[in-house]
Amino acid sequence: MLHALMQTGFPLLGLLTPPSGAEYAALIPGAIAALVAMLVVLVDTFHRPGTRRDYLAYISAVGMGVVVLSCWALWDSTIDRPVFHGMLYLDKFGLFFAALAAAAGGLALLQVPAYMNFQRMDRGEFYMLVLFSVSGAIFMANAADLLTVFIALELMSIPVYCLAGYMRRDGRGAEAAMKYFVLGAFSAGLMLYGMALIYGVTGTTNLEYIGINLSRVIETGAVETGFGMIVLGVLLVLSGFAFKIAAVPFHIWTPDVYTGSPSPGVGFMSTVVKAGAFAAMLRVLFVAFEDPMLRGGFYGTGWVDVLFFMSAASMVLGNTVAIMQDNIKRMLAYSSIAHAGYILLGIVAAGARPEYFLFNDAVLFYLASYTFGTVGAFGVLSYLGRKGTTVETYEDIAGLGLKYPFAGLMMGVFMFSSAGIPPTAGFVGKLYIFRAAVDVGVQTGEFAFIGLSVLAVLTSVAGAYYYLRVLVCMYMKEPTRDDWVEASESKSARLSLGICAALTLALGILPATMLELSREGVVDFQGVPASVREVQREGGEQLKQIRDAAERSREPAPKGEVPQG
Amino acid sequence: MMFEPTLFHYLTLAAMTFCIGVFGVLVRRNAITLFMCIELMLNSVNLTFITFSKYRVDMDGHIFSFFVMAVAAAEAAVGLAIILHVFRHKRSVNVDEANRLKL
Amino acid sequence: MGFWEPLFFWIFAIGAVTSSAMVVLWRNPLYSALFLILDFFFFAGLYVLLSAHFMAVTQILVYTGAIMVLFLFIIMLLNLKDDELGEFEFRLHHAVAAVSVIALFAIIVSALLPTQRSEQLLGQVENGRAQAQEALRGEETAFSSKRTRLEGIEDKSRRVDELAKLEATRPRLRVATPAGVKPEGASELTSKECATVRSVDGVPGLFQDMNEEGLDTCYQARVRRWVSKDPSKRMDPAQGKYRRFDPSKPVVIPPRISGEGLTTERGTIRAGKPAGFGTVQPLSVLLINRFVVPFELTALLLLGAIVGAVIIAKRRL
Amino acid sequence: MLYTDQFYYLGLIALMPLIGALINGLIGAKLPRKLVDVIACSSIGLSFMFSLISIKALVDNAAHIGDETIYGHLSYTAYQWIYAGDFGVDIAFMLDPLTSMMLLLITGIGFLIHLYSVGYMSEEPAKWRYFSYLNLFCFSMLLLVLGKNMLVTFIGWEGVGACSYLLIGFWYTDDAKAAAGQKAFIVNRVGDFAFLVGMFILFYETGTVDYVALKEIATDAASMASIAPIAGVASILIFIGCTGKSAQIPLFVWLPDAMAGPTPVSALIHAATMVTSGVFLLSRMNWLLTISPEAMMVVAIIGALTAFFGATMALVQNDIKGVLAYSTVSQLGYMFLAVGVGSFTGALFHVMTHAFFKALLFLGSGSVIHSVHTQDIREMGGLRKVMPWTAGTFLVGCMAISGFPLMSGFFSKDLILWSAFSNVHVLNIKGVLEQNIGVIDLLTNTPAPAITAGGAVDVNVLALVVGSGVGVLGVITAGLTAFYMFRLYFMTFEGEYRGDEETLSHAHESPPTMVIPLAVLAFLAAFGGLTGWPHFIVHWLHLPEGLLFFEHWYEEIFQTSNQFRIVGRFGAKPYVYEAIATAISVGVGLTGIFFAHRFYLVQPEVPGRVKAKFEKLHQVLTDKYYVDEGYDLAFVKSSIKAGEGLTFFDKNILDGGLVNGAAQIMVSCGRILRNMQSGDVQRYATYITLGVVLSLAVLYGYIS
Repeated sequence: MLHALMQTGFPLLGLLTPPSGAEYAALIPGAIAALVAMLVVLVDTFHRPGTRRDYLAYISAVGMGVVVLSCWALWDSTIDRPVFHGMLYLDKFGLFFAALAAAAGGLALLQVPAYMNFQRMDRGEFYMLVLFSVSGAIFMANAADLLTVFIALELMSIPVYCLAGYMRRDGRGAEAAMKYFVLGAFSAGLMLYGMALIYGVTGTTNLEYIGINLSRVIETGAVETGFGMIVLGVLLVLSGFAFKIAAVPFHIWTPDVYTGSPSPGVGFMSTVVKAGAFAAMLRVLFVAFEDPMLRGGFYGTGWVDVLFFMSAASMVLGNTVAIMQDNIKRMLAYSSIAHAGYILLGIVAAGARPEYFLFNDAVLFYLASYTFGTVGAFGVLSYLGRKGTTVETYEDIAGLGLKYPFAGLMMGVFMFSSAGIPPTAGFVGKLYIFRAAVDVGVQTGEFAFIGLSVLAVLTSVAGAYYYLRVLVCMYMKEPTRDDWVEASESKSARLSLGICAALTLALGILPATMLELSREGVVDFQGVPASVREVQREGGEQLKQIRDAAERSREPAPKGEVPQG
Repeated sequence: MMFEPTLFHYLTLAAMTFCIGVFGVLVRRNAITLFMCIELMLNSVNLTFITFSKYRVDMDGHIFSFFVMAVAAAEAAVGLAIILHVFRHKRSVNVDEANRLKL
Repeated sequence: MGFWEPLFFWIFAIGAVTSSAMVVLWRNPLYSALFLILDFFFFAGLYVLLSAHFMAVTQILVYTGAIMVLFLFIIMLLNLKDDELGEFEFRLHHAVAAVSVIALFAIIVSALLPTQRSEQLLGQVENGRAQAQEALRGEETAFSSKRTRLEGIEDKSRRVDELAKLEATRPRLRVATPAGVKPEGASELTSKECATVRSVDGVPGLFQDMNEEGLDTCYQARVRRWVSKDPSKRMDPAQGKYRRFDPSKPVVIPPRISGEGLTTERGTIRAGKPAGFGTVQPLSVLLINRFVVPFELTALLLLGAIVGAVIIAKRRL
Repeated sequence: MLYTDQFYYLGLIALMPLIGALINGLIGAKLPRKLVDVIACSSIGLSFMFSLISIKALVDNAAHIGDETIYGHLSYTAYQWIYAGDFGVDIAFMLDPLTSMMLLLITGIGFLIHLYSVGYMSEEPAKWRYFSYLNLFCFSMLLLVLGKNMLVTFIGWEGVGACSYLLIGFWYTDDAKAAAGQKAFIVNRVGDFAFLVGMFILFYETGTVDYVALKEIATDAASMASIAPIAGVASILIFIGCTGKSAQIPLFVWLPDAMAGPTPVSALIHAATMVTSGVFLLSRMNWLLTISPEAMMVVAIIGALTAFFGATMALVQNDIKGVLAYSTVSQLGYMFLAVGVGSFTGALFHVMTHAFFKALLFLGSGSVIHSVHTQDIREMGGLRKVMPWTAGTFLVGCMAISGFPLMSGFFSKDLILWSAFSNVHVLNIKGVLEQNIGVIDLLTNTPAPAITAGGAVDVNVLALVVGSGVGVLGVITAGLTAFYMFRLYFMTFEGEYRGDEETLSHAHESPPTMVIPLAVLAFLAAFGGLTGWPHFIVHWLHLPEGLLFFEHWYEEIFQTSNQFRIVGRFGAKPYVYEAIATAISVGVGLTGIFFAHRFYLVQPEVPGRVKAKFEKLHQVLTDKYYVDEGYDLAFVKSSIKAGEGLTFFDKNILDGGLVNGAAQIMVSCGRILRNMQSGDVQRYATYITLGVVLSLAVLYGYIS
C-alpha cells in the first residue's frame, strides 16, 4: 500500500515512514485510558434507569488498574529516543506519572458513587470525563513536543472544565466552571503565544531541538536578535504551567473552582491535573530550557529564579490564607497551593545546576505522597453527605469522627500526611524535599536555598495548625445538629479511602520502593542534554549499588553469641 | 522601503491584536464578548505562528495553528455550553455577577 | 516586494486592528461577533500574504463558518435586551488592566524590535548581494560569449575538452548568510536557488525572503534533500526534528527524483509540479505522518468536548 | 562480641505496644471492656519483660577489661527505610546503658500507669480509645529511645507529640482542653523543626545520622575537625527542639495547659517520660555537646532559669495539678542544668528519680481528684483520714522531691548541685583560651585527666560566674521546691477539710488497681536513689563501690564528656567541699519544709499577709510572668503594624496564647491576601496579566 502510494510520484510521500512496532508501546497507557472512557459511555447507554451506577466506578477503576499494570509491564522496555517522529517519549519518568495519574483517577472515581448518590446526579458521563482527562494527563507526561504538550493539556483541561460545572443544580458549579474555563482559556492563550515565540526563535517545536537551538542561538551571539523573545516565550510558557499547578500568582482560580466543584472531581483535579502539568513542566524545563543562561541561578535571570519566588510566595500565601477558611474544600485548595510551593522548591533545588538533576526524585515522590493524601481527603468529604447537600464546612463535620470512626480515622491519616507528620507519606516527602533544598544550599553556598527551606519549614508549622483544626472539629466538637450528616454506604468509596490510607501509610513506613521508583524515573528521564546525562548515569549506577547492598543485607546475618530472638 | 511589510510588521500586528484581546478579556463583562476576545488572542497566536512559519520556510507553524483552530473549536463548544449554564442560573451572562465564590 | 503586497498588507493590518478594537469596544455582543467575523477575514487575507493558503481557507471555513456561527447562535438564543447588557462603569481594575496591557505590549514590542533591526542589517546585505548579482550577471555574459566562441571550434574532441574546462569555471554566487552559517547542502543549489536561500538551516536567522517563488523553490530544495538517495546527503525525513534516528527501523528509501520525474524499476514517472509551500498537500502529509499523534489526540479532545458540552448545556438529563 | 547485628528482642519491645494499640484502636469498641484492659496492660507488660531480658543480655554481653566494664550496645535493624542516592536511613534499634534506663522507665512506669488507668478510667465509655492512644504513645516513646539513628528518634519524637496531643484533648467536650492539646502540638512542632534542621546540618557535615557513626566521627581526632565548627549550631538547634519537648524557657507554656488531660496521662507523659526525652536526646548526643562549651553554657543557663521560674510559679498555684505541672517544669530545668554543667549522669539520675516521685505525685493527685472531684487545693484539707494510703505515698513523694536525706531526690539533686559547683569545661580553664590553643589540638592532644591530676584549677571568670550562678539558683530552687511541695501536702492532706460536707462524705480511698501502683512507686521513690550515693559518703564510710552503681553504669556512654571534657575543679579529693554542698542543699530543703509547715499548718494567716504585702509580685507569679501575654504582644503588635490588628487586639491580649499570637500574624497577612480573592474573574485575569508583566519587567531589568 505504502509502496503504491510512493509510486505516485509525489516526493513528499517519501515521508511516509511508519514508526516501528516498539514505538506503539508509548501509546498504550493513554490509549487504554481513552478506551476505558469510551467503554464506560457504551456501558452506560445500556444502563437500567433507577439503579445505581457503582459498576461504572468499578469498571473504570479496573481500567485504571490496567493502565497502572501496563506501566508496570512497560517499565523495563523504555526507548531512549522520542518516538512517533519526536512526539512522545516512552521512559520511566513518563510511566511514573502515567501510573500516578491513573491511580489517582481510579481512586477518585471509586468515590463518585457515594457522592453522586447523595447529590442524585449519578450519570455515566462523569466517569468518561475523568477518564478522558486522565488520558490527557498521561499523554502530557509523555509529550516530547510543544504541540503534544498543548493538545494533551487541552485534552486534560477541557473535561475538567466540564467537571467543575457538573453539579448543574448548584449555581456555584456553573460559576466555578465559568471561572475555570475563562481563566484556563486565557492562560492557554498566553502559553500559546509563548510557544509561538519559542517556535519563531528556534524553528522547531520539538523539545530536544528547542534545547539545542536555544543553546546555539545563545552561543552564536544571536542574543541581540532573539533573547527578548526567548525570555518572553519562556516566561509565558512557564506561566501556562504555573496556572495548571496553581502556583502564586497564577493560583487565583483555585479556591473558587475547588469550592464550586463536586468533591471527587476536586480530588481528581487537584492531583491528576497537577501531576500532568508538573511532568510536562519538568520536561519542558529540563529538556527545552536547560541552557544555563535560561536556567539562571540565584539572583540570575532564569526560570530557577522565577520558580524560586513562585515557590516562596506559594508556600506563604497558601499556608496563611488556608488558616482563615471556614470551608474545608477551600482550605484544601489553599493547602494545595502550598503543596505546589513545596514541589516547586524541589524543582528549584534540582534545577539550580545540571549536576543536581537527580534531586528531582524528591519532586516525584512528593507528588505521589501528595496525590494519595489529597484524593483521600476529598474522598472523605464525598463519603460523608446527606441527600442533596454537600459536606464542606468545618461545622458540617463537627463531631463526626466518633460517629463514623472509619471516616474519622481516614481523615486523620490524610490530614497527618498533609501536615507532614510521621509515619505518613507526607513526612517522608517533605523530608526529602527539604533535604534536597538544604543540600543544594550547602553545596552551592547559596544560603537563599536554606532560607527557602527554613521558610518551608515555618510555613509547614502553620500548616499543622489548620490541618489539625479539621481533626479537632471531627473529634473534639459536639455535632451541631443531630442526624445532620450521614456516611455513605458505598463500598467503593470505602475501598478507595482504604487504599488511599494504606498507600499514604505505606509510603511513610516503607517508602523505599516508591523512592526507588522515583529515582529510576529521574534516571531514565529522556532527552536531557549531555551534561545532565552524566548525572543520570551516575545516578543509575548509584541505584544499582544500593540495590546490591540491599540484596546483600537481606541475607541472614552471621550468628553472634547473643541469644537470637 | 518603509511600507514594505517585514517580519517585524507581521509580529507587531499579531502582538497588537493579542494585546487587544487580552484587554478585552480583562475589561469586558459580557461573557460572550470576553470569550470572543479569547478567540482573538488565539488568532493572533496563529498569525504569529504562520509568520514565523514563512520566515523559517517550515510548515510546522501551519500545523500548529491548524491544531490551535481545532482546539479553539472544542473550547468554543464547551465554553458556550458553560455560558448557557451560567445564564440559566443567573439570568445574565455578565461575569461580575457570578461572584458567589470568593474570599 | 512590489506594490500590491504592501498595499494589501496595510489594508489587512489596519482592518484587523480596527475590527479587533471594535470587538472590544462594541457593547452589544452581536456587533462584536460581526466585527470578529470581519476580523477573521482580514486575518485570512494576511495568511494568504504569508503563503499559508490552506490556513487561510481553514480560517474562513472553521472559524468564520463554524465557530462564529456557534457564537451568533448563542447570542441569538440568549437574546439579551439592551438593558440587560448593562452600562459601562469604570472600575479600578480597568485602569490596572489598561496599564498592564500597555506594559505587556511594550514588552512584547521591545522583544520583537531586534527582528526589525536585523531586517535593516539585511537590507545592507541585500544591497551587497544586488551588487554581487550585477557582477555575476556581467560574468555570466562574459561566460556565455566565451562559450559561443568556443562552440565555434571545429575539432570535436578539442571542443568538448574546452567546453568542459569552461564549464568548470561557470560563475556561481556564493551564499552569504548573516551569522556566517553555511547552509547545509547549499552547494547543490543552482545560482537561481542560491539567490533565494539565505539561511534555511542556519538557526540564528529570523528572516527569510517573502518571495513566493523563492519560498517554493527553497522548500522544494529542502524536501529534495529529505528524499536524496545518497545517505550522506539525506536529511531525516522528519526534517531532523528528532535527534537520534533509529538505524534499525525499516526506512523506506524512496526512488531518486531526477529533473523529469521519478525513476523506478518499471520506468520513469513524470513528476508533477512541485507542491507549493503552505498548500494542502505538504500539510496533509505532515499531518498524517509526523503529527499523527497530536491528530489522534485532537480526535479524543473533540469527543471529550462534545460530551462535556452536552452534559453541561442540556437542560434535562 | 560487642557489636551484634540482629537482636530481635528490641523489635519486640517496640512492637508489643503497637500491636496493643492496633487491636484496641481498630476493634476495641466491639471488645468486652475487660479484654481491652487486659490487652493494653499485657502488651506493655510483655514489653517490660522483653526489656528486662534485653538488658540482661546487654549485661551478659559486657566485656570486662581490667576493672572497666564495656557494655557496648545491642542493635536490631528492622528494615531499610529510606534508600535513595546518598541518603540512606534504616529503621534500626539500639540498646545501650543509656537506653536501658529509659526502657525500664517507659515500660515499667508505663505498666504501672496502665494498671492505674484501669481503675481511674473505669467509668469512661471510650476506654478502648484511651488505651489505644496510651499504647501508641508507649510505642512512639520506645521508638524515640531505641532509635539507632536520629531520624528514628525524630519519628518517635513527632509520634509522642501527636499522641500527647490526642491524649491531652481526650476529654474534648471542653473547648479549653482541645485548645490545650493543639497548643502543645504546635509549640512542640516549632521545636521539632529546629531539631530537624540541626539533624540536617549534622548530616551534611558527616553524611550519616547514625548515632554510633556520628559518635565515632565526633570523637575521632582526625574527623573531629569537620564537625567541630558546626557542633555549636547543631547542638543549639537540637537544644531548641528539646526546649519544646521538655518545656524549657521559652517554650514551656504548653506544659501547664497540658494538664487538661486525664491524670495518668499527665503522670506518664508530662512527668515521667515524654518531657524527659529532651534530656535523653542531649545525653545521647553528649559527645557533640561537649565539643561546644558555649552551647553547654546556654543549656545550663536556660535550665537554671527554668528551674527557678518554674518553682516560683508553682508557689502560688491553687490547682493541685498546676503545682505539679510547674514543679515538673522546674525539675526539668534541673535536668538541663545538669546537662549544661556536664553532669550527664546527674541529669539521667534525676530523670529516673523524678520519674518515680513525679509519677507518684501525679497518680496521688489523680487519686485525690478521683475521690473529691475537684482540683482546687483550697477546697481540700484533712484528706489523710479518708485516704491514708494516698496520703502516705504522697508524703513519700513530697519528701523525695524536696531532697529529704536518703530519699531518692536527695541523691540526684545533690549530684546535680555539686556538679554545678565543681564541674567545668576544659576550655573554660583559665589560661587555656588565652593561650589561643586551637580547639581541636586541645581536644585531641591534651588529655584532660592531666589537668585534673594537678589539683584545683583556675577557671575563667565567665565560667565561674555561670557555674556558681546556676548552682546558687539551683540551691534556691531546692528550697522553693520543698516549700511548695509541702504547702501542697499540708493543704491537701493535713488540717481541716475546707470543701462542702457532701463531697467529703463521698470521698473514699481509691480501688486497689490505683493504690498498688502508688505503693510500688512510693517504694521506688523512697529507695530508687540508693543506686548513686554521694562520693564523700562512700569514701569516708568505706562503703562498697557498688553504691556508685549509677555512675559506673554510664561511664562508657559519657566517657568522652567525663574524661576529656569535664574536670573536677576542686582537685583530686573534693570530698569536704562536696559534703558542705550537700549540707547546704539539705539545710535549704529542710528550711523550706519548716516554713511550709509554719505557714500552712501552724499559722495559716501568714500566707495571706505575705500575699497582701507582695501583691504585685504575687500577681506576676499567678500570671506566669506574663509569658503567654508576652508572646501575644510580640506577635499581635506586628500584626497591628500590618494594619489589620486593632480589632483583634483586645480579644487576643486577654485570652491569646502562643498559638493564637502566631496565628494572628498569619491571620492578618491572610486577610490582606484573601481580599485578592474578590470572586471577580476579570480581576483574577488582571492579576495573572500583572504577574506576567511584572516578572517580565523584573527579568528585563536584570538582562539590560
